[in-house]
Amino acid sequence: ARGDRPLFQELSFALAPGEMVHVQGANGSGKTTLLRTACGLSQPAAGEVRWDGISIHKLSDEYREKLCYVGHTNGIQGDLSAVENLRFGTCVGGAGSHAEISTALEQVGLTRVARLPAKLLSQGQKRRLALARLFVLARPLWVLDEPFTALDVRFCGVMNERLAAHLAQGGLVLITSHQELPLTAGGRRISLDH
Amino acid sequence: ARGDRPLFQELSFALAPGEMVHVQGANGSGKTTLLRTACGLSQPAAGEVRWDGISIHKLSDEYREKLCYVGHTNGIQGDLSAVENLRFGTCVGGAGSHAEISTALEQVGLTRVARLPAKLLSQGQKRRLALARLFVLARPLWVLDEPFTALDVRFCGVMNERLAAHLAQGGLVLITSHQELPLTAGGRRISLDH
Amino acid sequence: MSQNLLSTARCVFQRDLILAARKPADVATPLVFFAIVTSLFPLGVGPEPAVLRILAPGVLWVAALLSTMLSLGRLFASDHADGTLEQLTLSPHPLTILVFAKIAAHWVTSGLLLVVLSPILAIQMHLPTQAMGTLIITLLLATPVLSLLGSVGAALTLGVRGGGVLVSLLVLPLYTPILIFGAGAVTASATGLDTEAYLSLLGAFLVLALGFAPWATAAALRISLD
Amino acid sequence: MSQNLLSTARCVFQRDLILAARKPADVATPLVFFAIVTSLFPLGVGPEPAVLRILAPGVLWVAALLSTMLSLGRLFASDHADGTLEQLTLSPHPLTILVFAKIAAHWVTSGLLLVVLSPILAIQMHLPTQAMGTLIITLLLATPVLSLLGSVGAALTLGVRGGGVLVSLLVLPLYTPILIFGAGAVTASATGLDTEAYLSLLGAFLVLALGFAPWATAAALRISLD
Amino acid sequence: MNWHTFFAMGGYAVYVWSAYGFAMLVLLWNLVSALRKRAAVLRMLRELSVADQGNGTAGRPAPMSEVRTE
Amino acid sequence: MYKYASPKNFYALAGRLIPWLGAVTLILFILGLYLGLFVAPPDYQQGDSYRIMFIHVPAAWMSMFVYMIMAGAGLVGLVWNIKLADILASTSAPIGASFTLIALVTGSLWGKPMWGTYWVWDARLTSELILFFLYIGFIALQAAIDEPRRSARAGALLALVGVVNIPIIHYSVNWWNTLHQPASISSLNKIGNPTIYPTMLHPLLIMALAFNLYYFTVVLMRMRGEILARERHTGWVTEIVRAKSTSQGLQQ
Ligand code: HEM
Ligand SMILES: Nc1ncnc2c1ncn2[C@@H]1O[C@H](COP(=O)(O)OP(=O)(O)OP(=O)(O)O)[C@@H](O)[C@H]1O
Ligand SMILES: Nc1ncnc2c1ncn2[C@@H]1O[C@H](COP(=O)(O)OP(=O)(O)OP(=O)(O)O)[C@@H](O)[C@H]1O
Ligand SMILES: [Mg+2]
Ligand SMILES: [Mg+2]
Repeated sequence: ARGDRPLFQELSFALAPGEMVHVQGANGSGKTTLLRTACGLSQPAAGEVRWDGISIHKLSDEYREKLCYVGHTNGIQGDLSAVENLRFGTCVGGAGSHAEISTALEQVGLTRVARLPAKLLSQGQKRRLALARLFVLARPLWVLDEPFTALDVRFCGVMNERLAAHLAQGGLVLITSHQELPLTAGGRRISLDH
Repeated sequence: ARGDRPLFQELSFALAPGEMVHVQGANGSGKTTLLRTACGLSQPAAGEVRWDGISIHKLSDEYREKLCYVGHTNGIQGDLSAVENLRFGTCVGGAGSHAEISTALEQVGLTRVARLPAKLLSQGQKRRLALARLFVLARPLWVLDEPFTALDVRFCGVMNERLAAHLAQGGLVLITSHQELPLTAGGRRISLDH
Repeated sequence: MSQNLLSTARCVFQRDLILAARKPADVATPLVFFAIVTSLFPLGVGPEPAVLRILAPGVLWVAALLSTMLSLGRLFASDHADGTLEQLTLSPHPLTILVFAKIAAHWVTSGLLLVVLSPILAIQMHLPTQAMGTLIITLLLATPVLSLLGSVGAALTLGVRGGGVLVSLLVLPLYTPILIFGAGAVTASATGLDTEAYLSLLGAFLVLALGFAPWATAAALRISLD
Repeated sequence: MSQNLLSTARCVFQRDLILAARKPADVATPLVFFAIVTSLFPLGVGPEPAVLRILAPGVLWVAALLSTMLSLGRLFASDHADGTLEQLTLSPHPLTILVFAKIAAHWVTSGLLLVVLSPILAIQMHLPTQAMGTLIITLLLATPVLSLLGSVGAALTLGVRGGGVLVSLLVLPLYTPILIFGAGAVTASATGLDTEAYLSLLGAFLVLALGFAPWATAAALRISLD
Repeated sequence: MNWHTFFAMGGYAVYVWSAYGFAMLVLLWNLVSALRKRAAVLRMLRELSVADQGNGTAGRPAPMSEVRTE
Repeated sequence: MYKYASPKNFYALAGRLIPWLGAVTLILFILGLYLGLFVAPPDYQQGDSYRIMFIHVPAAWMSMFVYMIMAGAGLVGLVWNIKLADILASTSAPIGASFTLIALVTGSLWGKPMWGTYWVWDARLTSELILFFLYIGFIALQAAIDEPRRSARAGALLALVGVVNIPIIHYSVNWWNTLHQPASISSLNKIGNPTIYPTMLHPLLIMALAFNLYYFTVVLMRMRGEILARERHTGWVTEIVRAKSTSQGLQQ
């Protein structure tokens, strides 16, 4: 619950490997809140989040090893270059060799601005940098809040392919987006609108 | 130019009443920069912006009376309620009776959260509040940077209708958006990609 | 335009007051900071009234300077972060006036309250009672200058990381003359000397700042927004 | 996990140092603030060396407290604004350690430099030379405690408007013991007394803070992010 | 003892009575603000419930901050 | 007893307790004031000024007592995350701050006739002042955070850190004060703890008890208000509201 108002009640769903759940809902329906709760960033007012049947608060570390979250905020420090940002973001996650990082930057098409201080990047460039973390830390569970915000059409396409690939490898995706997603096999929708 | 890298050169276009220009381009192609320059927020490195043939720096005030800008940032103060925010935003613009304001909130569907401190609003709710300014200050020229960010599908529709209406009344619109716009009569596209 | 300049300025002024009222803590904190800093000195220097009496003017004034400086963050930072400032700049009204309204609101919610609080702290610091009046008058004259000068610094450091501290760097040197004459006046009247000259100088500073600061602040804002 | 805890902590530590190097102004400003505040006092109080000598320990220490406090903003604020902090919290490594790395980096870029700067200012304040050593040692012992205690306040006030001043309100009262013993030690050695007891007490504080603060800060961060 | 000497407090009247007066004021203020707080909450809730019946929307409670400020 | 941990029941229970508590508090106040102002004889040293003690000392004691309660409640709220504990902590703060303020003001009003000055940096005074700052910090922090749960937990953590520090602060302030011992203070320590006669002790104790009960009365009242505010989306609150409004309707 946000403030003191319950946002969603008796909402319950499970994610199986290779499955993607697309959380939908009007603005303010509580998608972000739901995702943050799923990561363990916010405590649910009632109920709990389980991973392999165990509450994520019991297996705090092990759970966080499985998960990569990209939220509304990009987690980018404006005074570090793109590379440095990505290196830090991944090394905190506990992975990321130089090679992996530069390939990831390649994949999100930021090689040209890789050395520019991140604050000079445009909205969409920042967003791409944030998403690059996903590719470096190969985590099973992706939690993505509006990953397509400010992305141009071309890169939206790229992103969709990556999602499909990740699912194909048996990854799990929990995602919110106001745009329609090309729901691949194992895609599922949840709506928070009442 | 941003930093020391020129973003767009010999770019030139004119807006006639009832016309909408949709600035397109990849992330970082300079859309925001262009729009800010058009408002007079940033100085162009070369060239100038004219209104009725007169440079906007000569007729600073008169120009600003003609214009309403909604940028990446919403211009919303989190500790004021939605109403108060809108009232301030419009009164700074130099217009806005209580009636107009409440109708505008009605139109963007925020009446129910109108008294909630704006910081508690979700991304999209904030965006709507920012756009409400357009409806209160009936200005001829609208400059919109990614107005559809975080808006849910329903309200995107509403917004499109409003745009059409505005154009129909002979308004001018300068807009960036990565989503396709239903280009009504007098719609035009400019691409900043080379 | 459906509204004239003054009513807009008033609406900016009121809005900032409302914001302050929404968050009384924000207003109270610089005051408490004022109190805490003053109380730190006896702890550092020792409780002997004789010593404290000598310190009192200096300590009170430095504390006032610092707390005003810390309250400067409130002036533009949040408006800049959320884009309100862009809207102000795009207003058809001259930015200088709107800025002036903001500064006035800031003074009412910081400097004015400092003046009210100061006597109590003066007692704690064993400031001689005959100097009390001078302390209040000088603060009344000087705190607006602090807000005005401060606003320029605040505007220049907008969006600059670590701006909060940077401001202090920019403005504290500008504050020194005020400190010298303000504290000087209080010391003088504590030792029974005449304070005419000090007060008239502080008045002169006030006039200067009133004419000059809002304009400079507006310019600085345009620069930081480009 | 392809990397162990220590290397991650080191990478956090280095990253904050790099950031500091990128923005030397951020690092310099608290120092300059330290310098300015100390230099304000002769202006406010008057230049008599006799008086200044008495004030020196107190003033230097209060100034050190204040400037550390101002530098606390740098600790988490920007990481919180841009979401880096969420990523830290979601790291598989214990947050307490990562936080500790950040605090260490903060100390290196604030407290340590204060220590280096202090002798110069001490001379300005006519601090007797035999007290100089004590000043440096006490600062070396105490500034880490300031960073550690401060981090709790900084974490609690994350993203809260007016946080900058609020921090000072929360931590300054907690700083008083350090101020008392730090300044006390310097005064003692200035008057040729023994400082053993003071130093051992400051050491005890340091140990306490080391064990307790990072944990509290981590808890505070989780609370602020919820 | 007569009332006059009582109020004189052996010459300490100013201090004693201002002390007692101040204490009483503060204690009373606490009492009153407690009462007003609860009254304000009830008033606001009533308004809200009325408003909801008015526009038929599901009741969205107003935020804490509004309750706090009175 | 345990069932009163639910806000609903607690609200009802508090409603029933408050009148009685209030009555007893009032009686104790009247009795204490009567004994303190009329019965107790003037002090041989301080004359009548010592009568300030009857409010000063209880206030000073309560100022510490309430902080302990605050921290305790905070801990409970933090660990077992019980709403009532959070509410108790946040509602206690302003009352505790008030007691501290009373202790400070009455104390300095006492100090003027005793030491000839309103304020001396005596150890007790100083640590009381710091305690006041700690209270303000707690209140400011909670006021600055809108989301109830975050504000409660942040406040609790701060209160705990404060509790850990209070003894240290108290001790160091004493040390600091004994270091440089101005004349005025040593004379206070004589006056400060007069050989106290039963005629003076009884009203003091009664007033202390009265202050204590006053705290509990007011905190219960505040808690009821806060409970309503936080539980307002629950059924039982809307019930209460409807009842109130209808009764009002009848009055009009
Ligand atoms: C601003 C001024 C003062 C403050 C903040 C203050 C604070 C306190 C505090 C915190 C206590 C409780 C101490 C404890 O229970 O351990 C106390 C008790 C007491 N104070 Fe004060 N005090 C002040 C002035 C005075 C003065 C001027 C006198 C008498 C001349 C005085 C006489 C006493 C006495 C007799 C007690 C009770 C004895 C005891 O509990 O140790 N106080 N005061
Ligand atoms: N800290 C808070 N306190 C109270 N209410 C909050 C808080 N944060 C968010 N809310 C409310 O919770 C609701 C859900 O917010 P959330 O950000 O999860 O919506 P969302 O589904 O992400 O919307 P969007 O699609 O616009 O991002 C919103 O109505 C918002 O007003
Ligand atoms: N202050 C600056 N200094 C130097 N370069 C900058 C600055 N601000 C932006 N840039 C660069 O200018 C380019 C254009 O930025 P801009 O924000 O206009 O892009 P955009 O078209 O709005 O992209 P998006 O669609 O992601 O919003 C980007 O490459 C960015 O890196
Ligand atoms: Mg969202
Ligand atoms: Mg853009």
